[in-house]
Amino acid sequence: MPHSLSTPDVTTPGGLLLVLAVLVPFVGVLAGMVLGGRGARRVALATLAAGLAIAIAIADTLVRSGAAVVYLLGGWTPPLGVALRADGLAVIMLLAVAVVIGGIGVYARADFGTPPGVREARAPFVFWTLLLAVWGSLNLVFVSGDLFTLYVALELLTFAGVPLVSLGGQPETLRSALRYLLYALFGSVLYLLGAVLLYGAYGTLDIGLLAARVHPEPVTWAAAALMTVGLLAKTALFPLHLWLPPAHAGAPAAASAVLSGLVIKGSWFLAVRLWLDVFVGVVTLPSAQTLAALGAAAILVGNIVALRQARLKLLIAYSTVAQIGYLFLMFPLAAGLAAAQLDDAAAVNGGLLQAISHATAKAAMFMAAGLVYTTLGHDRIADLRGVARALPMTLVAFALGGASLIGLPPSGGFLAKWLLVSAAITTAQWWWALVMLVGGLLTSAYVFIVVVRALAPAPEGWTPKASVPCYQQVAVLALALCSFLLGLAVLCPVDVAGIGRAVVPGIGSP
Amino acid sequence: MTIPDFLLAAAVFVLATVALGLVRILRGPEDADRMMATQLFGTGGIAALLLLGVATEARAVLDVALTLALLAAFASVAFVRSASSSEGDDPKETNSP
Amino acid sequence: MNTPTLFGLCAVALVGVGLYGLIVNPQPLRKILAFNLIGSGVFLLFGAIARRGAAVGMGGDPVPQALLITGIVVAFSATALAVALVLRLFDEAGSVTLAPDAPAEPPDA
Amino acid sequence: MTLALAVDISLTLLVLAVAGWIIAVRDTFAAMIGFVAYGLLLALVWVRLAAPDVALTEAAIGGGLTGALLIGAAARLRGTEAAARAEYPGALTRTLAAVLAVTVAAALAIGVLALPDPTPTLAPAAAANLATTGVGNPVTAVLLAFRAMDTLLEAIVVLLALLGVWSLAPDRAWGGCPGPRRLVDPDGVLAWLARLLPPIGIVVGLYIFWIGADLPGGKFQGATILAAMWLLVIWAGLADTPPISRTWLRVLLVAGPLVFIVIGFAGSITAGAVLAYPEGHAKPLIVAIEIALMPTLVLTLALLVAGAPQRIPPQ
Amino acid sequence: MSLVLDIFTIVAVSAGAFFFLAGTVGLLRFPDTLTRLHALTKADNLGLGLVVMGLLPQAEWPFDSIKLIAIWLFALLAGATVGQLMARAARREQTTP
Repeated sequence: MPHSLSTPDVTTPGGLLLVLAVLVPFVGVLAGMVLGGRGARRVALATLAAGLAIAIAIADTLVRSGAAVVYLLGGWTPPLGVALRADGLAVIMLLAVAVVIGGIGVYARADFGTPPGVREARAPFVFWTLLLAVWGSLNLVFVSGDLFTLYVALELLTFAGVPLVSLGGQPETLRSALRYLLYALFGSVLYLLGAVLLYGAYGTLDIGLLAARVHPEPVTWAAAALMTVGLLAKTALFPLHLWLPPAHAGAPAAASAVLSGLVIKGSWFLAVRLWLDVFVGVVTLPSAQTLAALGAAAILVGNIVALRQARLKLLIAYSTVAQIGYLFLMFPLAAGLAAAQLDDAAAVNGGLLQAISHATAKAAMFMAAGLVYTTLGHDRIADLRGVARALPMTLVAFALGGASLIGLPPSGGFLAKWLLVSAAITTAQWWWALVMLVGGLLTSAYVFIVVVRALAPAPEGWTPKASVPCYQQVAVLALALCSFLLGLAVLCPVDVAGIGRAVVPGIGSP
Repeated sequence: MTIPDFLLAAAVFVLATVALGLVRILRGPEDADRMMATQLFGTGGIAALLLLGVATEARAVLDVALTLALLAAFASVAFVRSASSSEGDDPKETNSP
Repeated sequence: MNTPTLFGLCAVALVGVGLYGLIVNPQPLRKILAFNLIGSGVFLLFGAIARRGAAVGMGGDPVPQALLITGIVVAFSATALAVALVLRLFDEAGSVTLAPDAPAEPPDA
Repeated sequence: MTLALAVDISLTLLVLAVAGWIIAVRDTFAAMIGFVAYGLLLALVWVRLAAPDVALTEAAIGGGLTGALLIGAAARLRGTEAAARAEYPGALTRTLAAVLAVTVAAALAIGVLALPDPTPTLAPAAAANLATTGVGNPVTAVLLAFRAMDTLLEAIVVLLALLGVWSLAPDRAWGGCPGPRRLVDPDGVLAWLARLLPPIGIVVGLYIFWIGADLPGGKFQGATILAAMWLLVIWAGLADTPPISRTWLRVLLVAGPLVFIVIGFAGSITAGAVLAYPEGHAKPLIVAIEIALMPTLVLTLALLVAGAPQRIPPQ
Repeated sequence: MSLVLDIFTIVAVSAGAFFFLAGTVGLLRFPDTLTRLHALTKADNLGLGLVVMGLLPQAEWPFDSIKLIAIWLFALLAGATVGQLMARAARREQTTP
């Protein structure tokens, strides 16, 4: 049965935590700007800890109350005011991002220190402030209940993400950053256009109210199409993916992890939110099939191109293109389940798990590649000899992350794909299961190649170019383990993702 | 014809007239010509705005015109500045020491 | 034909014009300009919708009007960032072409 | 009201003509000049749409700051024109783009014509709650009370954009002054204008800011005017951009959003919700937030135009 | 009295509109940049000035009237300075083609 958000009327206990989840990272940005240099890093690391605590507290509140956490800003009720709202989906994303960003923060301590003798250096200052900015923006995307606030959130995410791409300052990364910015701005303007049409037709921007008011008519279809295309451009779904690989591969490793693991999930999450909660009675199964077809094409194209890469970071970036494809397979599956009057939890949870396991695995893999680069001085896949000896922990982490991408048990990727495949079979859409199978085989091929090359013994007398601190390797391994053990979430007694998503009558009924 | 009607008509006339001058933006040939056309267009636009505002008794229009008048000068200065700096041989401007 | 509808149609035409420019103009600055045109079309549509919502003595619905101010400032920030990026690219590469000339390679890990 | 319609129709035609020309013209610099005229036309349109607050914003930002920014950039990129023209796509791409653009515009036009009548509006709701905010301008009430979160986030957006612009500095210039140094003839016309205009401009900017609580106007519009005046002084060589490592600059840049957040959280104690104001104190608090945001916005908007730091910081 | 003022408005605004027309014609017909500039600065200042004068009787005293005059003064100031700057730029373009 399809789900819809319940309309919020009151602030729930613990709602203030949502405000904190959004504003604490931004306060960190402001404080980092004033303190500058080493202060910015200290502030960032402290904020990471505080933010993780806030995310856990929100999850606790949600599970205890069994209902969505809501906060009415300024006490004003929508449609005049703006509400923050966190259901199970949002809370799981909040938690996952807090964990991944924590791991990245620990890893980046070594790469983004202010050099001695300088009060403040460009790259560290920009990285630490923008890391917090990315985080605040993502939290806002997850908890905001208002389409215009979400537009601002998307822009915040873009402005925080673009400088991370061009952090290196070489012409090629600047070019990637510019391309990324143009795609992203184009995406946001389309999204805004859709939101404007919805306001014109229904007089509100609140997601909950819109869900109750929209009905299938040309304006709604136009709005849905515009917003979806805009978000796809920002998420880099095939064929709008061209900006992604150079942008993600050209950034410093920690920034790549942020961009590839987290930033693209913001616009994806918003697309899910719109399709599952707002346009549920408006979008048709064929349109969902189109999205999934693009996803399938992304899986095949992304994986095949990844196989042909000579550089490790580009391989990982193209693998992101493929993994984004999986994220869009859930749409027709959820719609199919809903149409058959079945619980769409399998498809939704599958998509959500895929997002989280990819976030953790991809962050770990990019950071592993960064360590490989530091150690070898290059990241040519053909010449990875010695990595196993110099960086055993990192290689294990890479393999675990790869296993999650492939979908080996008990990884999060396995559970995600298993849920999606079973949903595909339940709804008699077996071809999506086939795509996932082929995608898994291709993924295993390139993960295998990298691991085998890295296991090759180093030549006599070879020494690493530089040694990496142990805590960096631990951070990478920890994230990879998170991804690998995420499949154990199946043991979780409550369907957390379903909390706060009230059951409403199916498609077609008023 | 009442005064507001007359003012509206005058607004249309002024707007249409200065818009004709925009052809100069099309033709150039110098950037200065283009900027001049914009300058005339700006002044005419302010005049049309004032006529519109007084005709419809929208007093806030005066503030809009005030802002436009101030910033029209600003945009033109930006133009002149870049027109001279783009030649690259202006000794009065130096880059980083 | 009343004022809001007229400007609403003008707005969608602007979106179309901007979209065309965004696709065909290879120069990044022109793309930024086209993006601004699309943006102004979207804003204008919102303004027309606000005007349609005139009620209780207000000339228009104040909520969209307030959001428009926010939108215009955000669009300006986006333009400033994009322009700065183009100028830096020009300083570094001597050209501003967006086409990747060589197969994209990560210059740095 | 046929005359009013004549105004609207001529405005529409002009807007479309200028927009089309901006896209079609070959010379980028000329397109930028066209954009300044376009901003002015839009300000007129906003007046016709009974949105004086937006008209003010458009007049200040669209024609003024954005125009200056783009004209400056186009002038620097003059040399790349020929290369860009070589990349101009062929007839097929252009036809496809035109078809796409027309399709999208037509679909949207159908949507616009199908908008419901009477339109749903929040004007009555805003009017009913206006009194509790204490301000007279409903747009200001939306910006700083009903949807204060958006305004807070927007102040942060602008700041992030500035961080992004700064991040484009060369490593050695980090902490230095944005933009190239200007040594302009102190007796020249520009310097004369930069001495004469800013005092008046500051008065106008503060006036627009101050009336914003009750009449069209407000902090963004006022701040833009002040930022323009500061840039004028900088361009005339009478002052220099501050090095971005200065503590006072950093403090002023974050002061606005920080005060906003502090007052917002204070609301959760005194008024029961974040970004709420205790009864009877709404107006002074709103004005306090606006005053705190003012210097932040002036500096941020001006520095966004000034660009990335380019000069090695003074020791 | 009101009639006299209204007639004054009509006459002044019409005259202003005429000057805008003259400025446009000059911009389009005059042969080179400098003469165009010369004609233009006079036309738009006079045009706006006359429009402002014509609107004064219709505006509320004193605040709006002061604003109207201020708008004209800004436009004058901007026109004069920018005209100067542009003339210099145009001259330089001519001497160093």
